[in-house]
Amino acid sequence: MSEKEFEPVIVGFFCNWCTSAAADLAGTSRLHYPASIRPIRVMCSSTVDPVYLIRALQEGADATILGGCHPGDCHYITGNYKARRRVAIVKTVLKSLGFEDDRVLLEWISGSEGPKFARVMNEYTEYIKKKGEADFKYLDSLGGE
Amino acid sequence: MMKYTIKEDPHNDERVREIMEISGENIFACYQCGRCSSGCPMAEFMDVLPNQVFMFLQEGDVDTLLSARTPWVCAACFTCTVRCPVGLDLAAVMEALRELQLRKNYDYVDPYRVENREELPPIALVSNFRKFTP
Amino acid sequence: MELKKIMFYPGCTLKGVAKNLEDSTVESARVLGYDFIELPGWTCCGAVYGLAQDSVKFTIANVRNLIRAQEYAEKIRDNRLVAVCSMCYNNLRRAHLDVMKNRDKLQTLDLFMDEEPDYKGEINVQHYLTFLKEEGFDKIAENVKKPLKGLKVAPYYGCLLLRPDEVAIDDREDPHILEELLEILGAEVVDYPLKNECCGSYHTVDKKEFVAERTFKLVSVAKEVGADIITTSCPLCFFNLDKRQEIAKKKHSGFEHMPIVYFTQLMAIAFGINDDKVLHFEQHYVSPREVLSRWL
Amino acid sequence: MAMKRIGVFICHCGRNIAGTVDVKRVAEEIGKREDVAFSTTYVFMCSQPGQKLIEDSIKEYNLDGVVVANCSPTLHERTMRNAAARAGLNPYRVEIANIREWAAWPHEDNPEAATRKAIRIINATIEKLKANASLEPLEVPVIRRALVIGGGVAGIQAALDLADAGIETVMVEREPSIGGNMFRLSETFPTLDCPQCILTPKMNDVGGHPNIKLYTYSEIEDVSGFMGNFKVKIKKKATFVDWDKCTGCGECLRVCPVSVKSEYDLGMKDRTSIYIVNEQAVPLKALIDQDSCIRLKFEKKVQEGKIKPKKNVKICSKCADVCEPEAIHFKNNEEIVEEEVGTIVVATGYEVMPAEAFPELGGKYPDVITALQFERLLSPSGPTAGVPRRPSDGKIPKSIAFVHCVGSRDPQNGVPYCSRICCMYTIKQAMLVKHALPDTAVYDFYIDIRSNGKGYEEFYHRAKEEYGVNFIRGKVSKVYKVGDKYRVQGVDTLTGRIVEVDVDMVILATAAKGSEGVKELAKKLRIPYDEWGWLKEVHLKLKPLDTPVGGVFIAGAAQFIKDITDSVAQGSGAAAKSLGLLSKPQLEKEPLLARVDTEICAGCGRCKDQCAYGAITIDPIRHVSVVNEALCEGCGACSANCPTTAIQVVNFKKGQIIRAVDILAEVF
Amino acid sequence: MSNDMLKKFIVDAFEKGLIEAVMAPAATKDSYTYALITKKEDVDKITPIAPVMQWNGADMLRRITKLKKSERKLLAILRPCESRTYKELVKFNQINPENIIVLSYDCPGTIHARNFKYEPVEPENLVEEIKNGGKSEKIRDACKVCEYPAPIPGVGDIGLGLVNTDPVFFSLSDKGKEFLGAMGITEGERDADAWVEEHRKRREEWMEKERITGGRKGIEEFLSSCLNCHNCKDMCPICFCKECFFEDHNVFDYESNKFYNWADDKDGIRLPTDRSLFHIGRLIHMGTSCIGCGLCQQACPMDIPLYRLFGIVGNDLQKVFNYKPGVDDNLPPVMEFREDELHEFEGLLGGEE
Repeated sequence: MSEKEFEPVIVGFFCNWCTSAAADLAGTSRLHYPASIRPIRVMCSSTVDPVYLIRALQEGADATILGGCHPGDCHYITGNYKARRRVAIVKTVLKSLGFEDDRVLLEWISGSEGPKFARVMNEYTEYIKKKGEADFKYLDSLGGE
Repeated sequence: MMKYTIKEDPHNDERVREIMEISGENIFACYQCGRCSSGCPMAEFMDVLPNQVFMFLQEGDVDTLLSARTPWVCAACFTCTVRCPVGLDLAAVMEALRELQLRKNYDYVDPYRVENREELPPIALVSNFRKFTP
Repeated sequence: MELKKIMFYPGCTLKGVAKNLEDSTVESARVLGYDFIELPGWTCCGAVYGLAQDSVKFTIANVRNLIRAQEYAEKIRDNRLVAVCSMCYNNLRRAHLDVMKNRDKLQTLDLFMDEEPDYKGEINVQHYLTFLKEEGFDKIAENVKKPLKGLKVAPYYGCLLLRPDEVAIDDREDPHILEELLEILGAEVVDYPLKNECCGSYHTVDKKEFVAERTFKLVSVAKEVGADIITTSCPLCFFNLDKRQEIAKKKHSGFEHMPIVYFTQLMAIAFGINDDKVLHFEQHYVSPREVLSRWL
Repeated sequence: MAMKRIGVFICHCGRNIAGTVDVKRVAEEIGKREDVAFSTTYVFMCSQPGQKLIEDSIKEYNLDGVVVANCSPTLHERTMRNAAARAGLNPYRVEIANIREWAAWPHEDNPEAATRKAIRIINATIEKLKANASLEPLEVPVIRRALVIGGGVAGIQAALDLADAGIETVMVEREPSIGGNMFRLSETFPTLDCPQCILTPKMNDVGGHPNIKLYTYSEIEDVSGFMGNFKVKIKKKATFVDWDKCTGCGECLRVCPVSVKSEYDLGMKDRTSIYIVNEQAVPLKALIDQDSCIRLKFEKKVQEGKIKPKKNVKICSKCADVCEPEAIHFKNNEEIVEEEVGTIVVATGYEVMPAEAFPELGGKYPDVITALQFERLLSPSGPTAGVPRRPSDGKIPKSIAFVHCVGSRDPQNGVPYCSRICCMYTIKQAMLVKHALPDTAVYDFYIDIRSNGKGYEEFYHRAKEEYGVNFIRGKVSKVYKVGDKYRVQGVDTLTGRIVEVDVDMVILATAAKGSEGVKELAKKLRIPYDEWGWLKEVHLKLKPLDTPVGGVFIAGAAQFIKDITDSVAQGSGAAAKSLGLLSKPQLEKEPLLARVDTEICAGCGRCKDQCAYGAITIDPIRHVSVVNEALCEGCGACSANCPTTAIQVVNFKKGQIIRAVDILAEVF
Repeated sequence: MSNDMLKKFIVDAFEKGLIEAVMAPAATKDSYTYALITKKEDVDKITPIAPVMQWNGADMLRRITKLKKSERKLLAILRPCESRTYKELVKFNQINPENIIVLSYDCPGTIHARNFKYEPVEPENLVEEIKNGGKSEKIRDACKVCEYPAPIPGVGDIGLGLVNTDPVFFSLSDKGKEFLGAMGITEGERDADAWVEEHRKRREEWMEKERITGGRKGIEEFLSSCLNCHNCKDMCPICFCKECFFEDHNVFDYESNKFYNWADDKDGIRLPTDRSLFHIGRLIHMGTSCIGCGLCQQACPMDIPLYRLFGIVGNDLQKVFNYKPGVDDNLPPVMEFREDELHEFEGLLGGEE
């Protein structure tokens, strides 16, 4: 692991109506971003149980992104506000226990923001690359030092 | 009247960028509504109208502005700033144009040639010298 | 009656050509029960505020003034610093807001002034008008002895009381605070549409013809809307509107002089003060004596 | 039961996918899975032969699930599901793995990474698919009635189209008469028709249509229910007049001693306290404004105990005295009625910012008015019979200045957008002024002329060339009164000169916003809106009339400022959309909805408050959550807030997502 | 003394017809359990202020009233932490408060149930200690650093003051006011502020000192002896789920290859795999409503000081939402949201771009 250049694993939960559409648009526009982004489409950012984020981190992800519609633009009216509360809870718990809370990223990316999608993916990958592997992914394992 | 050849993308022009940095304003946001000029109390004494200043900058023609009277006529009254629809602080851009000169030790006013100094309010003198002489 | 001590920032101009403003301010305040104490150790406000993002040199003098005020505020237990000159007010208030918004800048400044205590950001810079309004205009009404009934006044704010937005003492396009005050003094306020237009400012030093043109316009319109007199709060506006009438008159034959007074002078007169040591009409180019004769 | 015989179909999409992703390798890798019975690639899965390949394979390999790895599911999910259905496989057993937009294209610079990512996405999709349930679309019964909110031109058009198609239609209008803003207009660009001539027939059609039930002077109180089955409470505001008896004769108006500003005339004219909106009102009925009526004000004070009535004092009842049919009863006849409808068209229109919002442009002066107010002065049926006069003194203006973009395109002081209709109506008004007063000078201060409609640019040129309107390019910064005149301080940005002109009147083309109160209405309907009060469509281009709430459509300026042409088109469009739904005896609904496992649910209500649609209730007897499937939109907000697995969205169950996440997150 | 007085109060209430049942602790051989009595003759069987808290009394009320409101007028004697739990569980629809009167008192704290078994303490001794504003060293951690040792206005109905005073009653709600009125009791006052303040100071210091830090290493070491028995969850009154998410076999059963992959990738894994995740997951699900009764810690067979985990992280979470579970009248953070809030959790470095 250490000999190779560190390629972070980032799981992205993208809402169907905005951020998934932005990811589609980024692809259609041939905007490049690292393959470390591993996307899953969910109907709404509010559909993401905080346990999914924690689960992804424990399974091996170095970071997670939750992408939703801009405040006020949610297809389901208020889903993104609910998602924000959940992210606040996850981040607070992580921070409170001495884990890095910036391993969870909440971003509002609308369907028309393909370039923003690519930019966020690039910047966040770069950011996580600099930080290195996540402590959390080795929770309850023997390795990871 | 005149022909101006754009030689490079004004967005890459170093001096345009410097002006944006000193003023903290994105001069490319201007869409030429003209409200700055129509409200400017000093506009009738200017050789380049405030809105035109932005067009010159957007075309990368800083030279014309550096030799223009306009930045020195601006009284920094902020009428344009508060009325600009896109929220540009024009007064700061004018200041940036002056600063560009002043930082090259360019003298615009000679304090020793001011007439009737004693009758003038000190704030007028201080403002005048601070704006104009480095 | 025990006078309440209030910190007062006079500024350079009030110490010289605007003695009329200083004395009428301090005297009118005294009538209302305030002892305006000159801020100890004040220095020049710098007159114009620096707009370059990358420079702190225009902020430093004002932060030093604010530190002076901070020290004195503890003594008198009142953190208000009152200025009456629009430029001084504008500079001090903007310096305060600027460093409060931009803590890095404040840190840099604190480093510059390592011999000084740090500015804590608790000084409330107020213009005299705001101060009066906050204290309650009814106090003024109680002290009016000679209502200025029949005097048609054009209130003139100029720029620096209203712009930029963060320091505006009232609505920038349609302010009313001066009108309210003048009405309490009994004056008849005319709707003066150019009340927030610039007088030409410091260009009076090297471009006096431009300023004279502004004066011509501002005074002519005041006349057109029926004013007898223009009232202002800024010594530079005052100078331009008053003294530059000389050139205006030379250039425009039909131009008629109009006296300019500070609102504080009108307050003093309405309070029954008729003392040249307070009013200093000798400092006016266009004498207001005739227009005001009924109340003097 | 988890699926065991899955087929995976990897699309080349020409070279779009195969040019980057090694599709053969992907098919091989995926084919190694125990649960994959068949995997293959094809050049275009969405083509007829591609679909045939899927159909044949389902039959041949007896597949119980299908993953198609191709482009975004927004494009071909339906295609593939239909193909599977033709082969007898439940369409909900088909999932799309998006390896084009999400792998091939963004990583075209790194084929190896793109290939590995494609494999991972497909694997994750298979994990999710494995626990998918077979589903049938839900069937929802339909009430074959429609509601149109707003009686402007868009609403009128929608209601007439619906009613003509045989749908019983309820129309609710806030004002006492329908007609909306269009009815206030003088003439319309670019044809110069008069709305009183072209709109009144439509208004009368609405008023007399056997299929239209009209509630004017009424507002929506509450909306419940769902697509096909809405229950709407409508508040009929108090008119103090029995409209069944009122003949609209107008006798009462002649005797009423009170005079107040007319709302219909936007303050350009006075009306009496008992009033009929205008002569062509539909319905043509009188009503009393309780805030100004002497009698009602008196009665209110007595009721509040502020005054004691003296005996033998006659309080004004002049209107009632002359009313032959005895319609005026002074009784508060406010009433809530309920209607059941299947679809709702929201056509609430727009309003403009008031002139007073712009003091620097002289908004406080009586002769500086909004363009909409000026429409009344230009209207032949208006207070000045179409010849504009100054509101201050009734003088005929010798010069008029128009100012464009007042508050529009001005995020700092107004709204960021272009209000779209101002250029054209200003040009029209300038022309009408020249028509009525050929000697009056007209100055039109504009920033850009936006004339992008059929016949619009030609109309602009007519104004310039034939009518002698003076166009000056530059925004006015200040308007002030000097003597009897208004000084307009402008600029000509083309010549680079400051321009000043003294005029008798100034017309401000102020920015348009969504109608007042529309946000509250939107909340009741659970449809989104923006900060300026425009209702949000589902897709600006492809679904401009749809809202996220099934069965609720928007039309006309409620969505964004529109001219009459577009409003009418949208009215018809929304009617057609409604008809589409109402033409079916049953509505089909996507069955991907929340379901409750009553064995696990503890009835804590954490899901209930998360539901933006009010679809969840707690059964008081069993003490568990219950989902109203007709209301549920399947967002899953409830499920994510449930601390356990009691409420989950079908085919998006927590176990499914976590298994997919496991694949996505693994490092190897 | 205090217990006798309370018993008298209860008998009185029975006689006046104000109550038809009482739920309060009753002694067992080695401990105290909750008991439900319906006759005034049975009052002697209970010990209203008990030195042990085996269960959270609110959890018992949940069992009685979850499906249907209390059929009889029930007086529940609850510690302040239990009455906060009661209020929180009402919000979660787990308790129907109708027909219930809650009485709570200045709580002397409780002894760890296991310690009590071997080293019993008389309830009156604990009460005596707080009468002078002190507190026994023997009581549980959670009690030592209790944020609300005294009855809280708006939480429960009747308060009994014991600190710095002879016992006094006061009302905490309108219902309580009415009740005391009907009992003919004049409401009293007592000054417990300093006593409460002392707890809170101790609490802050404790939280600072006992915080689990260090991320993975910290939490792994802290939980190193965890048996995964889920007793902590079973005793937690806020974990009222019928089936815990982390026990859902549909979600957490895996085929063997998954385990080997993990072991390959992470250089060996500990089994069972969901030990830490269970606790972190529980914090995420319920931390915002953690009352801090500390029963998780008491229930741990391996003596893991779990209150350090749930109490402190719960407190951090509650601060984010400015919410005091069981005290605030508004809904728990997991049940509502606002449009304009929590912007610091958006984006890369928090806040808008």
